[in-house]
Amino acid sequence: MSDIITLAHGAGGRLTSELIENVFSIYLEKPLKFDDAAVLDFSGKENELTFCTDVHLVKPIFFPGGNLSLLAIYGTINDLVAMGSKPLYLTLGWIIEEGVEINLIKELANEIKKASDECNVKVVAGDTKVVPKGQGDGVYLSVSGVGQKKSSLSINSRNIKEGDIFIITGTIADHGCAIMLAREDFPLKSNIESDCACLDKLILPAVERFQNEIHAMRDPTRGGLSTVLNEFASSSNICIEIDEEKVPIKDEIYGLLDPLGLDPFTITCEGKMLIACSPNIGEDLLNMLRSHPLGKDSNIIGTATKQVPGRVILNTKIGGKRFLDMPIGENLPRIC
Amino acid sequence: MSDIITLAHGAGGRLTSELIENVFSIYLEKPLKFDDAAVLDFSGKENELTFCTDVHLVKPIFFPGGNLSLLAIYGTINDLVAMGSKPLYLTLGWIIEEGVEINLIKELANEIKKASDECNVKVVAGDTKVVPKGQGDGVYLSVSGVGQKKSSLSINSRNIKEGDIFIITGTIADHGCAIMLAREDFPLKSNIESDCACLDKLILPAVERFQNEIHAMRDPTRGGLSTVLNEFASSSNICIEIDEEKVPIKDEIYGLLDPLGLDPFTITCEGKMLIACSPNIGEDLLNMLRSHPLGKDSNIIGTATKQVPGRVILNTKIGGKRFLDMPIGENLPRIC
Amino acid sequence: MCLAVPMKVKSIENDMATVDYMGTETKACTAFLPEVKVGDYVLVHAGFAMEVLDEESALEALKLWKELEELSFEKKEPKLVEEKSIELA
Amino acid sequence: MCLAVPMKVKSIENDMATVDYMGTETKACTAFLPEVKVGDYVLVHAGFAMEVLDEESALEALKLWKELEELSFEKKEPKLVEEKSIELA
Amino acid sequence: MNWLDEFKSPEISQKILAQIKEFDFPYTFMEVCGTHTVSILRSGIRSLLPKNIKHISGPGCPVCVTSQGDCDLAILAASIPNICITTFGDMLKVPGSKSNLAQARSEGKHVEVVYGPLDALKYAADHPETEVIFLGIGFETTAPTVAATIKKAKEQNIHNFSVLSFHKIVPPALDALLSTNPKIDGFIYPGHVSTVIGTKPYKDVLRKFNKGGVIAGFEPVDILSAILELLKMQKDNQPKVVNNYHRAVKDEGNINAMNFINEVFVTEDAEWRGMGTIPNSGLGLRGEYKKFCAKTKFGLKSKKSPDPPGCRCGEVLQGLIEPYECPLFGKVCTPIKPVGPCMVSTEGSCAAHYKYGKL
Amino acid sequence: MNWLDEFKSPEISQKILAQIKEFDFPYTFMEVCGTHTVSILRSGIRSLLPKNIKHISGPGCPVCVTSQGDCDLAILAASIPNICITTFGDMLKVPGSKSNLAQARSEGKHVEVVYGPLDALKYAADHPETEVIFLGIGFETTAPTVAATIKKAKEQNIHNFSVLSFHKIVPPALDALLSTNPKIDGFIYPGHVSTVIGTKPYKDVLRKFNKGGVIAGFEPVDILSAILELLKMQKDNQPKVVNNYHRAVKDEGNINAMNFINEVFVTEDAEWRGMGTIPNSGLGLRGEYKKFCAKTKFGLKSKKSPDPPGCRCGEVLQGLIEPYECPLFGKVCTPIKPVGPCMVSTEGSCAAHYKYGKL
Ligand code: SF4
Ligand code: SF4
Ligand SMILES: [Mg+2]
Ligand SMILES: [Mg+2]
Ligand SMILES: [Mg+2]
Ligand SMILES: [Mg+2]
Ligand SMILES: [Mg+2]
Ligand SMILES: [Mg+2]
Ligand SMILES: [Mg+2]
Ligand SMILES: [Mg+2]
Ligand SMILES: [Mg+2]
Ligand SMILES: [Mg+2]
Repeated sequence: MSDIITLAHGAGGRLTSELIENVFSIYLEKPLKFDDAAVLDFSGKENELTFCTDVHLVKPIFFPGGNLSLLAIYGTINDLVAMGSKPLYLTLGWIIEEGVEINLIKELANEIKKASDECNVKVVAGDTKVVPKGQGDGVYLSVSGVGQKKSSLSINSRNIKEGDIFIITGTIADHGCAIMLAREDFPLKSNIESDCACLDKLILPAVERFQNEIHAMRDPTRGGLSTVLNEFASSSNICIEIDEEKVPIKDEIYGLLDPLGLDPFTITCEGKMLIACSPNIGEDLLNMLRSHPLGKDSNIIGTATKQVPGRVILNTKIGGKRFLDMPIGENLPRIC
Repeated sequence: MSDIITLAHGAGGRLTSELIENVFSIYLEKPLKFDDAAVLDFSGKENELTFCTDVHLVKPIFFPGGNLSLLAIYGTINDLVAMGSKPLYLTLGWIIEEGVEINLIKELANEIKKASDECNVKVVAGDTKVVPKGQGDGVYLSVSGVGQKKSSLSINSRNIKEGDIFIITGTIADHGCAIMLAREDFPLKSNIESDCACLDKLILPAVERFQNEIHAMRDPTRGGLSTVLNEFASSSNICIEIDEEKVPIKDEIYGLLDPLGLDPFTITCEGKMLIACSPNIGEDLLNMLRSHPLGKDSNIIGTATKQVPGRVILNTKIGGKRFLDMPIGENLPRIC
Repeated sequence: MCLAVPMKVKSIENDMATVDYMGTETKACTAFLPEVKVGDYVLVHAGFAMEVLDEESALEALKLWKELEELSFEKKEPKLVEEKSIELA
Repeated sequence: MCLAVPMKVKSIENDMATVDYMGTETKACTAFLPEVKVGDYVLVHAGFAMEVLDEESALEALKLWKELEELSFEKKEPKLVEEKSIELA
Repeated sequence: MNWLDEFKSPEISQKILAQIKEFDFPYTFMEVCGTHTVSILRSGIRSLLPKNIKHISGPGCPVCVTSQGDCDLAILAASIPNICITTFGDMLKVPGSKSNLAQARSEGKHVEVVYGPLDALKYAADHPETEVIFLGIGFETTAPTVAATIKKAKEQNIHNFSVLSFHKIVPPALDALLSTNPKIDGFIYPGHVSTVIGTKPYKDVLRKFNKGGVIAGFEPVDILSAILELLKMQKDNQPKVVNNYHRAVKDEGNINAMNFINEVFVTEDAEWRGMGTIPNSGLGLRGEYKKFCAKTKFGLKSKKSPDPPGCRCGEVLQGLIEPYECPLFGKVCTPIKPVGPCMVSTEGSCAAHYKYGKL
Repeated sequence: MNWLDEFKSPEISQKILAQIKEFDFPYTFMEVCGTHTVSILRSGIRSLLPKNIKHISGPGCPVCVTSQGDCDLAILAASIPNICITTFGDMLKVPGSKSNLAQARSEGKHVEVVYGPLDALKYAADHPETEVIFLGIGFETTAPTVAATIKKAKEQNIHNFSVLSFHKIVPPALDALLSTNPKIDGFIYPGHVSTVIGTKPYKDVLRKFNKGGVIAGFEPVDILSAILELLKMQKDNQPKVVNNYHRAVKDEGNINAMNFINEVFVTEDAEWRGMGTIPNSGLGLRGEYKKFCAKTKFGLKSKKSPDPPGCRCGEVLQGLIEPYECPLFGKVCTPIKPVGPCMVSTEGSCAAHYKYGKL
């Protein structure tokens, strides 16, 4: 098989990681691949900057629970928030396929306005490119963000310690399921909506209160919760043990994924944060998160141990154990 | 004609401006559209940050004088430099079409490494998306950059004063011509190479030396020199008078453009800076620029006057005058 | 070998049934089950209803297992076996 | 009405000439100019050579204009006419 | 709790497991069915079994045993102008000798993922200008759905639809597997195949090879109780065929579904990845349905394409070696570039060892 | 300096201009040719002329006078399945009644920009499975190139190539223009059309309307000297036809090129944007070449589609009104959404007034 890019390289799992490691690492400053935003060194200051970028594509562009603009803005906000930083400024890069209706662009611009107001960020620059018909797919949106964090905070994926507990701020797999369902030719129906949300108001007060007791954060997106857990385990070289029954998953999610043979741990979320923190703040943090509407389903789902460093172990509902691995490529429905 | 996006909306001229004004302005913080990077307010500091983004597409991906990676990195560097800021950090967003050879991505990554080393910037974060075959065109690259500038500097497009002179740092229209020639089915042949270059080493020492005597800078890219001149005239509400015979244009450029009926003022450059500065530093700045290989063809090409505020007037070679306008859309070869 | 889930029949029109599984609704062809009726649970595979599930025999089986000698049951903590994940090239 | 540039004939093969204009090379069909030869300047339009340019008559014309009465010539600075760019809706 | 959910019950599972642990003799079982494999691994059953019980994942799923040659044929079909290949999603990654369908799609071939054969037929009806080929993958559970679809195509006069039939049937494969005298004490039989074929084929196996097995469902309680049944029959030294999935499997199977198979298909020899040619283990189109056969319609011929040298899937499947004893394991053969069916299946023995180690 | 470059000389231009300024009577001239218009505006000649000399841009280029109906027809042709429209780039933006070719392309129609008709023919030869239509736009300069291409298509048996001929010829348009008694004192005649047709048609105009003109090249020296010639003949009250582009235009034109036109085309009535139908001013395909006629081949018929109400192009072209006197100017009619040919042409009278004001 010759080495070409396939959709699997963009699915956020194993092949995406390999692409970063084998190809992009040549120009990447540090092994930053497992963090959502870079922390920029502006020496001698009380505050540091964070800086991140994401490219967003979603089909359909409007879907139950959200749209491309919200996804793009919230996604970047969440990446900055995951570093414990306050999002401040955004830039946008539009890639529009020739033939798109300007009204669609207007609607998307309105949604950007709404989202950036909601998150109190300023969109300060942008760029627009139009690609010929058949060389795009409606609209792609690239969003970069700059945030500010206290220099004293050190929240990152290499910072997880044995004994740390893991909190997920709500149900997983909602977004990926909503998108599948929204596809025109999809033969299953369900009422699942995307969980697409910005997490600044949920997370930043907790960071303010618990400071360095929070060790790492990441919003699971492409590749699902299992990808983020594996990245954490690998970056901090710890074992993560997760209790399957504690992970909040809606019945409807099983209702959709079981017939397709898909695993909810590998499906995209868009408004959840995975938090690794000291066990001693666990309950307080949990209560704080649960008191916010976006965090009402928060749960402690696991612990950092020494069992098999670098790997994630799932304690299954019937009391078994298995490794929870990253997905290898696209999530394809199975017959078997 | 219904309102849909056409290639003309992405060509950098009049329709691009209209899209920004009529659609994107709703979420843009200030009328930033005429600056290459945003200046970020981190109050109480001696230094300010600059922040910008650009999406890059070019076909073919490797062309005489450059490639997509150089174009993307240099382009962002130049946008930061145009604000008088020192480029520091970059993020990359890849949009790769399914089926692209990984070797191509490796080559591009190598070129990114080369370019970022050359410019002393760090690539600190990134994102990769793969789009299905037929929904992209090889590789699109979105690059965002953060730079640092002295708060005391105020270089921007609203800052041009009557009497200011305009310097272009070299020949125009080279890149656009090189790209046309590199297209597979193009029936004309010429040896024109792209001028694709990063301008930090040419420009930043001049900023350091002349400080606020430099009033505005912009690297003319899509839409050519005429677009930047018009943006300057409009932002500063001055008239710009340009002497056609002083604008450096290679004979080969006329050789290519005359048969196509195209105007070099509307054709893309990729390694040139247009500088507006006080007349009193004109000669010194010119000499400084000419002493650098990238600025050897620098020339003073015009002056800011009161004639027709907001417009650009070209003094033609035979001594006539005409308005120099922005191109309206794509540059299409003419039969007439 | 063949992924199939038990779905509840909501309605039937000709040889197509509307079926539901935990909030997910889809269509299943009933060509193999002429006797199927609304309210039945059917095993759905590749868009076809393969068999009607027999509640009675299920309950019977469950009863058997539930009554398994409690005495011999002692919840043992599952342990990781010693071997680490094997080394990969 | 019809964009055409004078290009120099570098070579001819059958009815296709290779022509050059300030470093730009292209092909032009010579179907209308059976007498054309290498070294000629031809007017090229839409990929065809339309006519051979006559240097002699060009030089003659130029000579005439260059000899125009010097006395009546006084370089006047071109001036902008008063009207501003008209108001647009 | 719905009665169906009780089969997922941790409490009942633990009760059965406690019983399983009462048995201390060494025992090796194989589940024939890939869906069982997935279930055993995902639910963590494998980690719960005492060490004296050894588990071998069987030939996996119909997708994974599709031979390199057949995959090559599907890719070749995809390159016929104006063709759309419709397929179940899990076929996309199954490797041919040089490529797979995902890569073919990357290269611009038209490949659509469908959720069942009727969706493929609908696609053909909606795109009359395109020739739609459905990849007929599957055992006796899937074959009747494809047969029914072909009958509908005939009734509805949809001429731009055809099937590239790689269907396989289970009993000849069991026969082939057992003929090599594998180190397997008993089988967990495929619940959904059995829904169609009933219990008779396993009774034939019992008679011929004196090996027993349990037909099982796919929930933890189903699988654990099946293992318990296997242990009991071993202890009694009394191999049997037990239908532990009574709620879904009748002794006679689903006669209607079998009739669909028999009307549309006829058995033929078939090539299994890692197991070679097994006589009469495949299904080709019969008589009047041949016009829906993509091979006939487009003059396609399967080329034999042997598994790469070194692949020891046959031995892995027979319980003779562990995956890591294969020289290709983890080097030439990984889940990203799988070779044999044990790695092709995301939950096959080799893939499971690669991903999950021996947890 | 090459002798060709001397025609760009600022010094010679200034000398001629000084002579022009010696004439103080009011004079209105029109250049017939759009390429002259571009040259006059780009070089700044317009701003250099004394106020007593008024300049009117003529009907412009063949692209801009293509009627709405013909543009609609091209767009209609683009929507035939499996069609590729090949065209000169400047046709893309010319508006039909609802759309233009650029928009059609945006909507997924196959439109390729070519640099000449031979490129279109090559495209057809390279894509035998696609029907390639070339948009035959152009006056007597371009028509022979298309004629020669059609002859090649015939010789080479390229059957998937055809031409949608919107070609027009100049003399009937001059006749139509002069018949309305425009406020024009003399013409600058199109240099490259004249290369083909020679000087005779202008002598006919002189005889019939007693209007003179100068055939001119396209460099500043060419144009300024032509204006000087016009002024001289006005002063002498002696209208003439002057060939000021002797280096490229022979009295008899290019007989070979004319023969190509006459072999392949036949005149027919044609619709001009802003000017209405002009008898015998268009070129259709003749006899044995009809099989290369896209209208015949695909059963396409031009529908008359009148210019939008309010367009006063006709009067602008006749020098009767200034562009800004048109009620549509700058409101309904802008360079981004042009209505009449004077705005369609990027350098037409209306577009020039919009973009450059009266500089
Ligand atoms: S490692 Fe690969 S080649 Fe070896 S037995 Fe397993 S599947 Fe076959
Ligand atoms: S403004 Fe437009 S409509 Fe009016 S005369 Fe000019 S081109 Fe015609
Ligand atoms: Mg990111
Ligand atoms: Mg993100
Ligand atoms: Mg830009
Ligand atoms: Mg598309
Ligand atoms: Mg993230
Ligand atoms: Mg930018
Ligand atoms: Mg830029
Ligand atoms: Mg990302
Ligand atoms: Mg493409
Ligand atoms: Mg710029």
